[in-house]
Amino acid sequence: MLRQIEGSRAVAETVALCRPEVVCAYPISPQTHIIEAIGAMVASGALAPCEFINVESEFAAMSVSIGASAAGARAYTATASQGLLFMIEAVYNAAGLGLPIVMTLANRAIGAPINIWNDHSDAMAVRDSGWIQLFAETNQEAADLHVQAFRLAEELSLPVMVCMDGFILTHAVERVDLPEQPQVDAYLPPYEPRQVLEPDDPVSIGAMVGPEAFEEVRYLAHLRQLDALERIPAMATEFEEVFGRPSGALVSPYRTEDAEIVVIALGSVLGTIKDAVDARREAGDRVGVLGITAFRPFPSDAVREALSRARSVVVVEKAFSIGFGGVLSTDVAMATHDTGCTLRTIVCGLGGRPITRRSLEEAFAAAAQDELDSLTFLDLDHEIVERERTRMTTTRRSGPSAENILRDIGTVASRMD
Amino acid sequence: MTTQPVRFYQVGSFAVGNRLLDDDGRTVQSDPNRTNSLDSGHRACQGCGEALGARYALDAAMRASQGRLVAVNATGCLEVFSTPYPETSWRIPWLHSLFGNAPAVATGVAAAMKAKGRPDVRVVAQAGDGGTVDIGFGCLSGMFERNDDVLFICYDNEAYMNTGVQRSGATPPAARTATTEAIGSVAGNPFGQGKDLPRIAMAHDVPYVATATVADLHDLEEKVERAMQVHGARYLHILVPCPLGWGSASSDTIRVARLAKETGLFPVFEAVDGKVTGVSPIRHRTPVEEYLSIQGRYAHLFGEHPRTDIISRIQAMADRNIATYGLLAEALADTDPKGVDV
Amino acid sequence: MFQVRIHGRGGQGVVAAAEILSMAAFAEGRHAQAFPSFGSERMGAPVVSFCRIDDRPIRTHEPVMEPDALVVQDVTLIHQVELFAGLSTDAYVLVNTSRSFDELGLGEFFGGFHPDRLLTCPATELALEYLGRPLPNAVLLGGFAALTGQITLDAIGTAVRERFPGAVGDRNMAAAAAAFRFVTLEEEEMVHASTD
Amino acid sequence: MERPFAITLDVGSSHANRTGSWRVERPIYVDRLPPCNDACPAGEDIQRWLYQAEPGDYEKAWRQLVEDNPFPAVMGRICYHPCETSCNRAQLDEAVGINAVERFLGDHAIERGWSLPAAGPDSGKRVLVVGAGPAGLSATYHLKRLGHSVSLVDSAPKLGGMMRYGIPAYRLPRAVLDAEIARIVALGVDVVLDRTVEDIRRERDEGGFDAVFLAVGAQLGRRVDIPAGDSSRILDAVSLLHQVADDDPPMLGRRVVVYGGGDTALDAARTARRLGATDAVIVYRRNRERMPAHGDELEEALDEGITVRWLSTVNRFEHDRLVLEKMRLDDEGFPQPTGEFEELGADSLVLALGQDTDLSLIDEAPNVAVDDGVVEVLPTMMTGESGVFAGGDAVPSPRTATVAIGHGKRAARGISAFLSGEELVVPVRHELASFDRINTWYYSDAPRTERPELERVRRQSTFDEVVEGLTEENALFEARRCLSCGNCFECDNCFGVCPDNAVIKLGPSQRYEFDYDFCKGCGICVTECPCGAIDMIPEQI
Repeated sequence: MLRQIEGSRAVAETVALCRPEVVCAYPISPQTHIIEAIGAMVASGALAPCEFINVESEFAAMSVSIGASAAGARAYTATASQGLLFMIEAVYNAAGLGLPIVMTLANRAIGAPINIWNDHSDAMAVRDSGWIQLFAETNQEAADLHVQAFRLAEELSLPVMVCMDGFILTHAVERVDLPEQPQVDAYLPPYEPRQVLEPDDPVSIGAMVGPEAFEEVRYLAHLRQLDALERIPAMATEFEEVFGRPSGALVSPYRTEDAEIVVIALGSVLGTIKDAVDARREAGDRVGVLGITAFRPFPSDAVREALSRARSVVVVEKAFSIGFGGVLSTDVAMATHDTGCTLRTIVCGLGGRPITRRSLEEAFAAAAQDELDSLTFLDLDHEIVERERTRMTTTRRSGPSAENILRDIGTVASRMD
Repeated sequence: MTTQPVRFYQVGSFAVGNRLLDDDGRTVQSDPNRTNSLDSGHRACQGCGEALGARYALDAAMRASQGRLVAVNATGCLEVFSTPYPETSWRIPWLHSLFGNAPAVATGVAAAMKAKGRPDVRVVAQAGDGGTVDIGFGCLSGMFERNDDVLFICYDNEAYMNTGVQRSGATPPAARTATTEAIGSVAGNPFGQGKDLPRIAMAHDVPYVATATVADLHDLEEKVERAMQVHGARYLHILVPCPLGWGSASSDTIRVARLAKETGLFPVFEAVDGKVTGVSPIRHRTPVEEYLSIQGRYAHLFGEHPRTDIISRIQAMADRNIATYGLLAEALADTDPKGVDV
Repeated sequence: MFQVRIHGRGGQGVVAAAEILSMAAFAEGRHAQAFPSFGSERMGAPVVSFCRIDDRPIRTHEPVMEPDALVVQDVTLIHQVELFAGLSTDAYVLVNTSRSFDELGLGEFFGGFHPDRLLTCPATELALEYLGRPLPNAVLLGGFAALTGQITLDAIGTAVRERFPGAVGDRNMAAAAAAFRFVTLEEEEMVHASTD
Repeated sequence: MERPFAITLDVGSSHANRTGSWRVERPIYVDRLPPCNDACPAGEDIQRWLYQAEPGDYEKAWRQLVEDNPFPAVMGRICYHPCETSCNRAQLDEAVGINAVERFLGDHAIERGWSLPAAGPDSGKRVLVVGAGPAGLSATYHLKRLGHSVSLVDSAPKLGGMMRYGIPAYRLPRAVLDAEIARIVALGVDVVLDRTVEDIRRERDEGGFDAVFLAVGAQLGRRVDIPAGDSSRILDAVSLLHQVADDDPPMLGRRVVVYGGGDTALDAARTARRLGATDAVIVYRRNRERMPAHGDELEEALDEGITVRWLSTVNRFEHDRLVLEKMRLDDEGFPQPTGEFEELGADSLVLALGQDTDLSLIDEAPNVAVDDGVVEVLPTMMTGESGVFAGGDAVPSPRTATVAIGHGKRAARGISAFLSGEELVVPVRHELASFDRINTWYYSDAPRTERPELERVRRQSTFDEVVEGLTEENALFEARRCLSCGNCFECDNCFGVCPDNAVIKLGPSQRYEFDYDFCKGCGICVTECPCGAIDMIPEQI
């Protein structure tokens, strides 16, 4: 059913259609609206049977989900940023135990300096945890990916994280075609656990595994993620059959057929990039876009395939590995190391910095002229950076950089001294 | 024929079994068909109090739940020695997740059972003192506050034994651990305010809180039984001596626990809805020296120059417990025996 | 694509205004996208929200840099924030005040703008009159509809009633209608003035 | 569905890990000799019959008891119970009232009319038992059970020997004695009374007996020469008690003095009180500490108003008064005259200075060695004369009925072995179960149930029984105070306290066994065994 609806609300209602049995809530912006909405549905009885648990921390949220999933319940929770880092030990544990928990990650920057706005640092921080990570470009996709996430997770006994940009998607009111209950029921079978805590058939789950078997356990998890590379496209196809619209994939190409330059990115920025790319096309540049929907497992073959005719690739990232450069870029480089196309990284949108079409167009134009640096920080205010650098070289106790910069740009009153 | 209750002398009120009692009057442990929830072949040290406490508690819980039990375990000795791949010693459904999250994981299991309409399945969470009073404290407090339907059992051996006997928030004053060595002016663990988990649990007003030791099986089993009769968050704190960490003889595990109670250093009591409703009184009041002197972790208090000052401070702690809980009341042990009628 | 930027303070329903506008557009079968300038929402803090309306799917997620219309819910903001950033002289401007642009000292600034696209409207007074509370957002949407013709009053009504079911919605709708009439009259006067 | 590799493990898999290999010491179950059994002159397995009494199975307990001693009701009254003196429980609170439980079982058996186990299959051998006291009757009983036919000869008109003629009725009611003797006779015994055997060899040969047991006791009261006036009344305690037993009590007068310090002296004095004496005074040449009489007998006597003149000897008896010489103890503790004298009014003087055995019947049997008036015997109780055995007061040993009963049993076994030409095999005794092996924690604190006593007044004037028995309840109570020293009583402690579930419970009265596949040798079971029935021994490595 078509609705003009807030992204968080759309996700909440879709998750509810997936009949989760245990949902944990711990508030952190910008995922809070999702959990609030589900809580209301449980309270009203619209979602039943379901245990909605207000926990005391994100660590507990994931831990409760672990217990619920191991006991055979369909478990869901949501978090962001610091919350994800606070639960990170349990995040790894859920994957290690092979528990099909589904979690929404409302992507948000990580402090310090504390910042509630969107970027992808949080998702990147758990990229190696063993979770499947899917990125939504739109709220429509965000909603649809959750339905696929539960099925994927339960088929493979792996947890799935659906990443959607905080505020940009979670708080955006847009047109979404919400799934219908019969459709979801037809698409998503009841949870049949591979291992479960059952008095009639007792087992021990979570044994201590030494060097003699640990590597095998990890390798098996890797193979299951590789299986996902097969299952994700298949599930997307089935999804379209049931729901009548395409949604979900490993990658989503746009105007790449003849593209010399392919821009690669994750999440909502793809929309803005497509506008920019259309503009560059009109200007004569043969630019295309490749959205990565499945970041883990990483679809190396699909990426290589999409870049087969490109001479250059520009990776637009909302996160980066300090002291090195792009994170997604590294994966792309690995996937394309033998294609001979040049790779450039644009880091942008950190901590919610707006990513404007204009800036992107300029960058793409430069790329077309091979004038784009291999690592570019979009709209970076070099003047401010230089001022702080100078301050640091001249005075030992130069004070906290963040506050210095805010003072420079006049956002806070200058110190009385 | 007139019958008068004859207290059971030869077998004693405190022995595990009692041939003159009918089966349902006997302890779970005296039953040849007990579950042995923690089975033979585990890798606990010789004389491990925790292995003993775990079997005592879970077998009793199994009887109370007619075998419909799920256990969640925090990281620690109990987890490591019971489930080294490829062997597990557990005969019941068992889950280990992390060091600090056992209460939350148990909450999840309980929630799942509720959502699935399985009220028959009961949930137990277990952890050592580290997993309870330190790293798991936040989750435990949350579990208490929400009154989740979980029985949380702390096997308190008063230090981080799994990692090599380091100090925990439950380590008693003056005790030597690997991180509170018996050197310097304040030898061993410094005197602090202590972290009285049972009292903290009571402050949450959870329906049932109790302490017990492996030295009094009847008391322990009755408490598990009572705990299982209620729903909501319940807390059972069991003192389980660790021969390795305490430097006591492996054969003395139960004796040491008995002395902890008889000296008053470990008050054994029961609290319902936040109020103390019963204590198990001291039977033969014993000076703390008798308890301390048989443990290597207190060796520095004795020897050539005994630290009588520290010993008397410890005695004062015992005396305070005795006063606080009224541990010298008319011995229930003999008024509440495993008696038989004739 | 028609882009709107709404300025106000936390607690004045700035975000709701953009949301209702987008719902109204949706009700008319158009594509719309509403989103706030994301900050930690506190009463009194300056808040900006955005709304895009188009006949085809909206892909971009950048903030509205060059609005086609500007709605100012709180006139006290005009000297604080860069209120008019990216504003072209073709833009519509609707300010919640009983005073005129000249009285606000903005006459000179708006010199090059289309006079018929500039309007002040006493939305808070109307809100107090119809709702008994100083909530100008729905009221201003009525004015916006009249000023820009981008959306019908009916659509606003549908959206307002969906957002505020029951009596609250009705009263908001009545206030919006009043604002719509007020703006229409002002416009007509302006037309007469220009034709005289 | 296939479970996740390594992460999920199946129940029971830990049995593959045989932790028994860690062990350097292994626990083993042992049986130790309880001090009560060790101390019982009659060789009773006291701990076992207490154990059987605990569940209330009195017949089983009684049958266990009479395996060794056919006189539970008698013993329960007159035994000086060394078992209780040695009882480990005495070090915890008070000794178990074994004697009281024994008496309860004995009386219970008489009430129920339980009979002794039947005589064994006829061996064709005939044994002559001379003397129907405790030794003779005990021997008779055991010989019958061994299948031999017995002729029991006694010079008295009734069976029982000193049990009848030496012990006053207020300590041993005759009905009880008769009942327990009758049970033995009922086994088929050829009883000859009022007949004194003069020559044991002739008796044996003419009677064609295969063996003889001499249990003639010590019937002759010792006399000492005391200067006395003609009118002075002097008699000996043995005769006094004998005449009372025959319901033909002598005239003693109002003031009776008993001379001596043994139990017989006390019996005589207490009997005198019951015969009407207002003053019953015991004159003894040493002090209380050195008095051979048993403590509680003296207590009861003093309770009854008997007085004692310590450190005194009787110098002479002048018709209505005694002249006593005061004594003092020398460094060796022997009484020495002081030359100080005092007088004591007396109507009669009863001499209780010990008894001698009449051994005239062995004058013609020179092989039977005699020393200090008693017969020398081997451990089998056989005298120097082949086939002639002896026991009771006639052989060197403490002169108590319990000892005599023990002699009877041992002699019977000796005789039986002799008759079958076999070596008598004496079973090896286990190590003693000492108190330090007991874990007293597991035993509830419980005082001993005292046997109620008759009011002193009634007791003084009548021969009614002084000490009443236990009710069933407190008999059980008492039995259950037994610590079961050194022998498993299936308390399940070892089964319960093993951290490795390495103790297997074999079921009721089957006890337990260790599962050495998993026992790590921690030793908790040893520490926590209440009765010390588990030892730790080094592993052979």
